[in-house]
Amino acid sequence: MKQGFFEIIENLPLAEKVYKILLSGDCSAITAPGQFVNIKLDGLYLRRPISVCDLDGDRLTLIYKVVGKGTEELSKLKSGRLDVLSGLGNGYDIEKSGDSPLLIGGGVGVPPLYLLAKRLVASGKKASVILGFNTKSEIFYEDEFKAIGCKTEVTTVDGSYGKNGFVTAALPEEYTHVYTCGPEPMLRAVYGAIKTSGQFSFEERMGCGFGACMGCTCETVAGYKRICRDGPVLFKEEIKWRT
Amino acid sequence: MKQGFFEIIENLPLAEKVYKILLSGDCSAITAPGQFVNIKLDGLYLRRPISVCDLDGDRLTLIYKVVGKGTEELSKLKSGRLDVLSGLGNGYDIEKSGDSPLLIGGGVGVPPLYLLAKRLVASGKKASVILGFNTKSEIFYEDEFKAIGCKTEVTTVDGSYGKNGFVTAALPEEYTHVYTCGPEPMLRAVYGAIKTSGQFSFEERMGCGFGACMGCTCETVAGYKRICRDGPVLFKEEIKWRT
Amino acid sequence: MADLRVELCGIELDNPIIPASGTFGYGYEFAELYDINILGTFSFKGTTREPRFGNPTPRIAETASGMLNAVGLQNPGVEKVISEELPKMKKVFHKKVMANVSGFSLDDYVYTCERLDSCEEVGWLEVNISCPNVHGGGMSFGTSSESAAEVTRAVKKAVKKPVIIKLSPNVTDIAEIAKACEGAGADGISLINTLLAMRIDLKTRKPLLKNTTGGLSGPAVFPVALRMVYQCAKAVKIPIVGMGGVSSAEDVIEMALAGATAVEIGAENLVNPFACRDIIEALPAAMEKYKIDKLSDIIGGAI
Amino acid sequence: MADLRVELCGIELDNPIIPASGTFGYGYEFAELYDINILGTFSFKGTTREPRFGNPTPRIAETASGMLNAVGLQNPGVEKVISEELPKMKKVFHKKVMANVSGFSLDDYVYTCERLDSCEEVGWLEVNISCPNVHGGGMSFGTSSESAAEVTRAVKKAVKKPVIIKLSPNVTDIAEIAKACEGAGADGISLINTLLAMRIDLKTRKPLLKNTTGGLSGPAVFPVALRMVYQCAKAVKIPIVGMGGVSSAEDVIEMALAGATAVEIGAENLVNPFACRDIIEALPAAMEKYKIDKLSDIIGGAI
Repeated sequence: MKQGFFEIIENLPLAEKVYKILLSGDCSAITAPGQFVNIKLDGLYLRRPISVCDLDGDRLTLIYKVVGKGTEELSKLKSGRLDVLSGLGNGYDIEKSGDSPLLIGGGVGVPPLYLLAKRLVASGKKASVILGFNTKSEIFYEDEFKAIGCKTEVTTVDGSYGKNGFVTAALPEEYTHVYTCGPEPMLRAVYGAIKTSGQFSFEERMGCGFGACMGCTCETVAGYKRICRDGPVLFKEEIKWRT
Repeated sequence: MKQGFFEIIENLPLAEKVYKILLSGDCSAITAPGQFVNIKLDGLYLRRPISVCDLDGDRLTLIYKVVGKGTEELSKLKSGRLDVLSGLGNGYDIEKSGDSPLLIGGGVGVPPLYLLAKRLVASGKKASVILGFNTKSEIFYEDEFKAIGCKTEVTTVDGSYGKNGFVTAALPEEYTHVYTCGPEPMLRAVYGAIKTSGQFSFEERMGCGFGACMGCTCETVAGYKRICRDGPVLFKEEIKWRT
Repeated sequence: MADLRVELCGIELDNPIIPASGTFGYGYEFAELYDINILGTFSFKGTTREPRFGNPTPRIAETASGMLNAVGLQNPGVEKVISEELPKMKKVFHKKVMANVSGFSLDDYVYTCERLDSCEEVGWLEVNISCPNVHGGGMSFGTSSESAAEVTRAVKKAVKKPVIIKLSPNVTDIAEIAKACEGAGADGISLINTLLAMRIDLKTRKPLLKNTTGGLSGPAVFPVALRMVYQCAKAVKIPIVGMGGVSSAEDVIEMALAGATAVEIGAENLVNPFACRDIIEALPAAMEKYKIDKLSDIIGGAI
Repeated sequence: MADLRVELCGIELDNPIIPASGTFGYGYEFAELYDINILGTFSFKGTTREPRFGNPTPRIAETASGMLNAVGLQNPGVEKVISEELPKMKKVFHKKVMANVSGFSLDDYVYTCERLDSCEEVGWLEVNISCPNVHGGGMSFGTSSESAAEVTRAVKKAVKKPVIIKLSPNVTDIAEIAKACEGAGADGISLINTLLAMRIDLKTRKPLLKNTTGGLSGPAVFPVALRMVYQCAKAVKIPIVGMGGVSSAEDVIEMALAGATAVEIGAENLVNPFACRDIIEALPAAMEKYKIDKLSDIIGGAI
């Protein structure tokens, strides 16, 4: 973890209520795809955690959806610097991927899979991707995943684009490992549907984002884990769904 | 009173810890010299009252000293808009001036006297001015008062410039009425030293600045008065000094 | 079209927005800025039997997302309020107004309430047993169930108009006090008054307020106020007027969900003189966003 | 050169800055960021007799200038704390540490305090009788003078190390409870714990926290904390550890003037992990600005 200031290079709408912000700063603390950063915004007390979408030298790309005050404030910033805690969370373990990993993202759960896909492709893996959205207007990054050579399938709940239904409707026959991120109902569905091992990235309201406050603890097979520090990524075998 | 947004045109240091900010906006609510505006600043709950120094069409000049969080924040703003309540307080009554009024200002009590002096001169009065400061580095606006044709005397407590001592050390023989603004000890000294009628501008911690909260009430011979609305200017005869 | 109407102790309000006592004077200053008849009603400056200057200045200090005040019930006394202020107020406000009353003895409360009960422009009596800024009175009545009930009973016996008891948050169990007031015949309760607090001037090393302590209000206290409204709403059946740091239409809806039938706006009026107008104008859109047709439908919805 | 040293219950601190329990874990996370041996000491995560998961999530919500938490005393239980956490902690922190203890019965408090009293790295026992987020325990001990004194007396009888009782602000008269603890033998008191509060989610129309209510902390509560420290400082002679929304060196000085011998920093650690380091580094300049040579000289200076 590092605290530092990042320059806003651009901050533009990407899809309905979804923005892409490009930052420049010291990214050296970010060691794995699936990690997140925690951003301080003027007038708001707690920082806002956002997962890392892409990384290139000192360039950091984040994609976020406007869901409340914090993300709304962030979407208005077009320049200046942000106070950022970077390199938070465990991130995905790419060693476990096998030869043909499957990446499944839902809505704003899609972004962290992009850096993961790049890393997997770079290490010679045949990564295929399923991107799930509610409707056509919310879709983003389909082309980006294709551009790095991933077989990419899009599903929409209302059938307005791609395959009609949930991400689980698009599961291929063969894959060696699953990496997924999205809303909990989707994670549960994926958990029930996949035949292989996998890594699941969870969301929870956080206090600090670095493991100090125990605000985001969940129960796992391996004991209590802090989503912000011991997570956000849990292995399939560890997961204990709350009833 | 009017609420509106003012553009910051410039905001520059004028003397030690003293800044001059030039704003552009709807000044129509400002009807008399000695009135003040109340400014909202990001991250601070209460507005900050600052007296009007000069007025020219839609151009509003304020001079303020950095004494706390609010004025410190204000001093950092070099552009953008400010949420301003304008036209607050009663202001000075120029009708009562007589032919040769005397204006006495101390420190940041000097600014409101400038617009007053301009108005008096414009209406053909022979206004003379005494400006009191602690030391040379704090002096401002001596030339501005001279430029509009006021006989201007500067006093410094430490004698580093002008007449050595307090403003009362520079009282002339003849004057028809006194207008004054400054720290309470100075006002008390002036009250005791002058031989004519006068108008005194008071300072008090305010809640709203427009008479709603009774946060700044003082006792006067004429009953309770709200410094923010019934004041900040009181006639000499009204004043009841707190013991 | 969103329906903002609520009923407070038998009187219908066009909307639940009520400027809180001590932040709206007698309405004149605000009537210069907008037509205050758009308000549900307003609670005028706290009235006592005798005229009061209140506390020496400084009476105001700033805090994070809030402010302290120690005005100390400055007012011209009930007779002048009736003979001078109410007639002037009538010219700018044509709805029933809420009369806020404070006292230093049972007699004070009874006398002042009786006098204001006789004014036809008064719709409700808001009995303040929670002012933290006066000595030997005010809050001391609001910090025990017994004395709170005693004041309620005495006032109720003396007046015909609905009596709303304004409670203090500076207590261990506000719901217990709310129940005591209900048991003693209160028609409603309003809460929270300010939280007792202070600031110290680092330069002088003395309290910033001449009164040493003052009452904290503003957005800082909203979550405490919300919790207390929720606790009281679970404890009593009489209507609750929620207040404490409300500064937006969303806050009003949150207060309603916690159990507030109407909502008073306090400190925000001092920072933004148009606050109540802005909130009333913003409410329909906010209600639509959260799929609320009738505000009265969601009162206590989170309980 | 400014002298930051203060003495807390017979142990000298290099400076008065103490990260508050529940905002600093056992120090490891922060030790990765800076050498935590610059701290006066720190109060580690609240410890109970048995392991606790705490409350279900969401446990955190945001408010104006503050936050709510309802963690509910998650901890591995006193035996694991002693066998696993303290040895790890010893590697990164070499001063005496403050052990924060909670319980659900007198026995719990006594047992857990006895166990931690035997650990040589523990300098003080901070007995939390004010946790608002657990049921049947915690705060209920801190809301009456009798039970507060009872816990104090029982723990004091069982341990040798100085006992600091952590008080709840959710009471009518905190000074009375402080006095009761002093009378029962407390070596010091710390305050304030969090203010009981809540937020409601407008979308779901349910409380944001799964626990319904939570504890409010952050700059929003500072003026309330300061008032309570001031009231307690006037009421007792034992040292006071002041906390509640402290976020700057100026706040620390203000707390000292109100009567705090040492100052705990809570929520600010979560927003700025370097908060305590930054405050310690800023204190000398702030003291010079306000003409303070020895911090210990101004404790209670505003009283």
